[in-house]
Amino acid sequence: MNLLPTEEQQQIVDMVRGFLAASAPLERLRPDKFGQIGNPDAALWPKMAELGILGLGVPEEGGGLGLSAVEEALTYIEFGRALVSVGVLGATLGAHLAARTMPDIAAAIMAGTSAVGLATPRGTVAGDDGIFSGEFHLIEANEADFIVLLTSDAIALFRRDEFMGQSERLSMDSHMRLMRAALESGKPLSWSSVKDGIDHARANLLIAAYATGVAEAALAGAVDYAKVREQFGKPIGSFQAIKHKCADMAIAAEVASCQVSFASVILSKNSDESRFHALASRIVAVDAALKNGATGIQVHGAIGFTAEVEAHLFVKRAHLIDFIGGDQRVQKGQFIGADAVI
Amino acid sequence: MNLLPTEEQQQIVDMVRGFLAASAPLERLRPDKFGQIGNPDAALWPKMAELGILGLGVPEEGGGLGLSAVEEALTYIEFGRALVSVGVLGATLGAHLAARTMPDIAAAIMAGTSAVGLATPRGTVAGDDGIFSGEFHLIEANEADFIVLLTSDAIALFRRDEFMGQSERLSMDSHMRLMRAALESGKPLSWSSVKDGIDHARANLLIAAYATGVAEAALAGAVDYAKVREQFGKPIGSFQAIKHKCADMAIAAEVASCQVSFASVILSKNSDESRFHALASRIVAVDAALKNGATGIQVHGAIGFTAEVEAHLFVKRAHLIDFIGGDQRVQKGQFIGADAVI
Amino acid sequence: MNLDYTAEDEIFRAEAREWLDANIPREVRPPDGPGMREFDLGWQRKQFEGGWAGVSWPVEYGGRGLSLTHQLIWYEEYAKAGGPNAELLFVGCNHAAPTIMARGTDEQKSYHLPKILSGEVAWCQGFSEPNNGSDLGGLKCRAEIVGDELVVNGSKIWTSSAHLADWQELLVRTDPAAPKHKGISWVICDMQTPGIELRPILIMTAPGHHHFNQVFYTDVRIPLSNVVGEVNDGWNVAMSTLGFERGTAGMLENIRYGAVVERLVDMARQRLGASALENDDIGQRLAQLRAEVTAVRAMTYRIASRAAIAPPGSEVSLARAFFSQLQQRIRRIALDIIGPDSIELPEDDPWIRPYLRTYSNTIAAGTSEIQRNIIGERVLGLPR
Amino acid sequence: MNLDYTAEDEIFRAEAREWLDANIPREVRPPDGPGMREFDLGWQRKQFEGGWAGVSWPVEYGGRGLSLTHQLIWYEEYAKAGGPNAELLFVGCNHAAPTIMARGTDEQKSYHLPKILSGEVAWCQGFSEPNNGSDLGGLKCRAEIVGDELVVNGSKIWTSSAHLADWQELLVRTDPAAPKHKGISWVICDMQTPGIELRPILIMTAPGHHHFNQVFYTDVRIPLSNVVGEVNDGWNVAMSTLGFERGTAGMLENIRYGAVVERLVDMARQRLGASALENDDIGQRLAQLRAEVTAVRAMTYRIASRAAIAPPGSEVSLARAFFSQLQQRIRRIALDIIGPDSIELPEDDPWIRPYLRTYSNTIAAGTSEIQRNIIGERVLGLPR
Repeated sequence: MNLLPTEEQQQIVDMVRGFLAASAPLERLRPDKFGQIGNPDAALWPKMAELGILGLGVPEEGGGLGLSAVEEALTYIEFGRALVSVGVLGATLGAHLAARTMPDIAAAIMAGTSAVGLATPRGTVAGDDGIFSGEFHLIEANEADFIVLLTSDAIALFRRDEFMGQSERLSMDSHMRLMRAALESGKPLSWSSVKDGIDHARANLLIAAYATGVAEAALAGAVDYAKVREQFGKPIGSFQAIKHKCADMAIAAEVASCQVSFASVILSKNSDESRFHALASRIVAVDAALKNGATGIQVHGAIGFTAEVEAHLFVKRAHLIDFIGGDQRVQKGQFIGADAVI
Repeated sequence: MNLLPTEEQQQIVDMVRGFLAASAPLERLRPDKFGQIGNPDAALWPKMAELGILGLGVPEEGGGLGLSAVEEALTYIEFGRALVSVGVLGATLGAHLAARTMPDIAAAIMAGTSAVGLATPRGTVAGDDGIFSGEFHLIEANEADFIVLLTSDAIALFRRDEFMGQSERLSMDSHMRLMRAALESGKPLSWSSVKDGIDHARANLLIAAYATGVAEAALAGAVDYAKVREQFGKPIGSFQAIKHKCADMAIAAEVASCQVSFASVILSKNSDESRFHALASRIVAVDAALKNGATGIQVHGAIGFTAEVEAHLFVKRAHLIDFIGGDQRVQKGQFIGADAVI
Repeated sequence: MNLDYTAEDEIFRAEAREWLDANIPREVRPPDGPGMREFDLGWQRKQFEGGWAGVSWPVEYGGRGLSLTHQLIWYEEYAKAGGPNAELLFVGCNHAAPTIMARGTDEQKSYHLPKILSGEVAWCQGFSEPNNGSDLGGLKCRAEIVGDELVVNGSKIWTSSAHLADWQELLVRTDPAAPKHKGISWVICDMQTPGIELRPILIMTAPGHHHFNQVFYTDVRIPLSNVVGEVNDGWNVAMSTLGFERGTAGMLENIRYGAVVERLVDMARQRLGASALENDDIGQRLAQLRAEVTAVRAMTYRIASRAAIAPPGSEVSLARAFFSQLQQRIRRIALDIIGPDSIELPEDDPWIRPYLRTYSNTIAAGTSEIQRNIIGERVLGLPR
Repeated sequence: MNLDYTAEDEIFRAEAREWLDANIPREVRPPDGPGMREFDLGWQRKQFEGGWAGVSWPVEYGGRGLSLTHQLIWYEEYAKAGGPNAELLFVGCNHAAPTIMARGTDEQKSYHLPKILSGEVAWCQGFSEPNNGSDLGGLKCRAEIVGDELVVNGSKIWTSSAHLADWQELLVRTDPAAPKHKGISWVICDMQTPGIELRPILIMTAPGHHHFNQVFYTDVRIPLSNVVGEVNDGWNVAMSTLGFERGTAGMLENIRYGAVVERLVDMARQRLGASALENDDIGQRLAQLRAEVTAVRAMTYRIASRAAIAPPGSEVSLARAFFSQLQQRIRRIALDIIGPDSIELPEDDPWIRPYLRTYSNTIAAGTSEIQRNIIGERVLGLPR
């Protein structure tokens, strides 16, 4: 039993963190690029493909690196810290869904030559047995060939052209592209239900890991600022009002990080408990991202609600991921209905 | 428009406060009297009757002082501050219910010669048109002749012997007496529904006023302690962690007090808005009592969860009044269903 | 206690309602830029001409000289009628004018007050500096007295609409040697004076929206006659203004939020069904918010009742601290009610930008932390 | 990362389960008094005889010398089997013994450790004083060195079960002239020594329940050989014990709380119906608590993983601060689920007293405020 990364796992974390520090520093989202600029990270995909990041958890026989959900989760914490476009979720999940039966598509996704967008329900999703109808949001889908749809009880890979009436919308999170679209008895290339394997749990786990990264980055930004910003002749971090806010952020991030690690090990063993632990990790981690995002702004004071520091980006991204595949309310409804795992 | 007490109203407040300071200081609830001691205030009723307090808001033609819900609410804030036995609610509400049609009973209640207990549902209440069936708790009913039943949609005055199978229970709030009992098609002496007059709204208002007093007293106790208790060489109230907790308690008490005053004026005019404003006052005031009760213990530190200071009494009393006639969950359900009043 | 209005009050209310019905702008208020300036000033002019611009202003300055109760009635009717949130006027009407009334010279009063009231000019505020947000007393923007002029050098920040304003209420340090609260002066600054430069600060609510500015002063010359109150007494002058902001100036906003909650209740009933709402977590939270916003109205009335006796003191921080956090909770629940479409940001979006904007509520004009210090120390008497 | 157990671990787990099944006390634990003492010591003796009392204690002190993972497995099985909360043993096993192991003399070790492990004696703690709760370093209880004895005068407070304990771990000031953390000694005190008097302190959870005491020392003579570590080095000695309490000693309690939440979920399903729970406010809050308590188990595993490399440091305050408030939220929701019968307090009440008791969770062994200072300063590196 060990919930700390192994040396090999730490090397992967360091590699991804180093790559993102060089290629995707948070400054890329600063005001000079402010506005509806779409996916700022599309150029990263081929480089990430080269490093094997897009197929990290796909089995070797499926063309991936053959690592586990543990390494995937660790990587997604880094994606969250750097606010990498959530389009990356499309690639990872799409590669998994394609790998078993459509090796060519999986290969194209993992190579970064086929982009994969995300779809999330705007309301009720109708249909069963792998036929889907309803209204959806498409995220980072404008240049995508494929779409991964996540609902509260299924995950499915579509060709983008299955989605009808695609029309662009502005988004609260200005560093991404958003569309509305619909499925009418849409037939996926591949899909699985929440009861059927761990694809769906993996989606929740990776969202949780990403959210954990957001919570950690919001914390780091707040702490750094509290150490240097002075008021009344001393650093604001010396005042309990600020110090205790930072402590609460640290607690939230630690709670999220521990449960994400725990759930990732459970998933890596293909355990029956995967759904339970993935949902638990999603609930605490999205909560941490939302809370830390909001608290980070307050710790920064007035500069916090400007576009001149990153503080506001975390809370916006936290809201975005909250809604992918169903918000906290939906997830908690699912979770309270799940069987106990003790 | 004036939401401050008039000079006459302030005189009543001062009179009641002075009476309670002399006859019912908080110290009467100290550890030497700790335990299931029942109603510590039964001896107060005759004296309060003498001062006219029990019939304060009953019309003069009904034998009362003919004052309004405003004066009643101000008085109940004082009752809450002194943690007067909640049996007093039975007397006030019982006198109102009896005054219109049963002057002898009303007179006996207001004179303090007939005690009135409270009944509150333990589960669903069946029946309509003034016939009540169900399981109830009886509060301060052991020596009572009458019982006032408060449900979420009705208020009714019974003879105590309508309640069957009365059996004593220990209570979380050790300074009162509790029984279980049942009604099977019980017929009240007098009753009214939530739609019918302001009796029901008055019950919620007086509970809110009492809760406001609890919140204020918990605040006062915490502030007094924070000024004198020293740690690390200075009063704990100088640390933001404690100072801001006290500030939050002050805010909660002020919110409750303002809305109680507002609602009391609305009731005094017999307005259609009475139910809305009484519910609003109950929700914010019980919330303040619960929060301030809990925070007061934390501000006191270790001494706070002993029986050597009063801190714990406030949160216990807050829980008790929360459940009378339906807890916050029930009240909020009622309130969100109510029509808007703007 | 009473909520009664005199017959005269009721007539006033009826007149207000009638005038608002007939005159309230039907066009959408531009969110920014010269169009917004034109809209806000035009609307102020219209209110002035109708006799509604300065209900509680003294008659000698062009107002009606009526009580705070009348002002409250006006705000209530204004909120009910859906009157626009003409923010550009806020500093002039609610900060600068009350300060000039209280401490200004006759020349200052007669020159500025009519212009403010009639919608001829817009004002902005120059209090905060990059290195003093919560610690207003630590401000450094320097003004040397040279002859009969102040020569200002330094910088101010968070100046709303500096690029659209004619005048600025400016706090400068005139005596760097004095204790920090004793060397400050309150000055009227003409925004057209040479040496003033602006840098827009983009905020989180709206890509491209220009609202805040940093203002740089390089040898900006201001006549000494523009000092309000005594030189070096600016801290006391400013405090009276802040008390006003924390007291009655927020009344309109307080009242307006009742309607916001009712819109949310309607939306929730539509989306979830009225009967399902009772024990639903959204229903329960909304009930709490509805009760709290109702209480805010009661708090506003109590503040007005107190203000009829004495000027607002520190106790108004209770309402302000509560309301600023309540606004955040109210705006936050909108996302839960709207659901997935919350990630959109339509041009005419009524919920998401206001939600994001509430992040500034617990920061601007005294952070929640500073408000709690004030409550702890000045209201409850806890030691510093 | 892994949650794998070796074949040897699994054998250990099976043995633990089997032994617990056969030996766990079936009687109800008396809540107080000599009966409780007898119960707790008897149960400790039984565990000792079965070889389960000191799973991770070194073999030389009578333990099994196994890893923290084994200890965790034992706790998990203990919690699953519904093992009693034998609190009287806590100070001896989790405070005094680890301290004596780390800093005691050979004589102290060989005399005390076997007695503690085998359930022969009960210990209590004498750290807090009436005038120092959060500020432990400010303690004043005085011990003068007279010959080869300490002569103690002063008072301690919040001493759980002092009236049932044989020994006390006592912090005294041996050098009043030294800086406040440098004149303290950690002493083993025999509770039968003349000059010790007790005053029971009644607590809010249970009328008549005697749990806490104030302890008065009048010329209490303790052999100098009872000092653990060096004279005047007691602060450092005590800190190692506190680290232990904040680290692994709470594991059993953490694990136990998962089962508490599941009992609440079952109660809520029964009362409200499983399908109605989904969007219900109680269902939503319970889902949150269920996720959080699941995460606490993960935090416990991470602490154990770290402890396998190095002794627990300040970072364990993260889990402790979180868990103490989580317990309050968990116990609080019980009242909402139970509904009106919450105002009762049956003799065998499983919910209300535990709820009231959680008020001490955020105070005892470091208030939430102190925990947050530690996190801010020692984990995050914020300035004092």
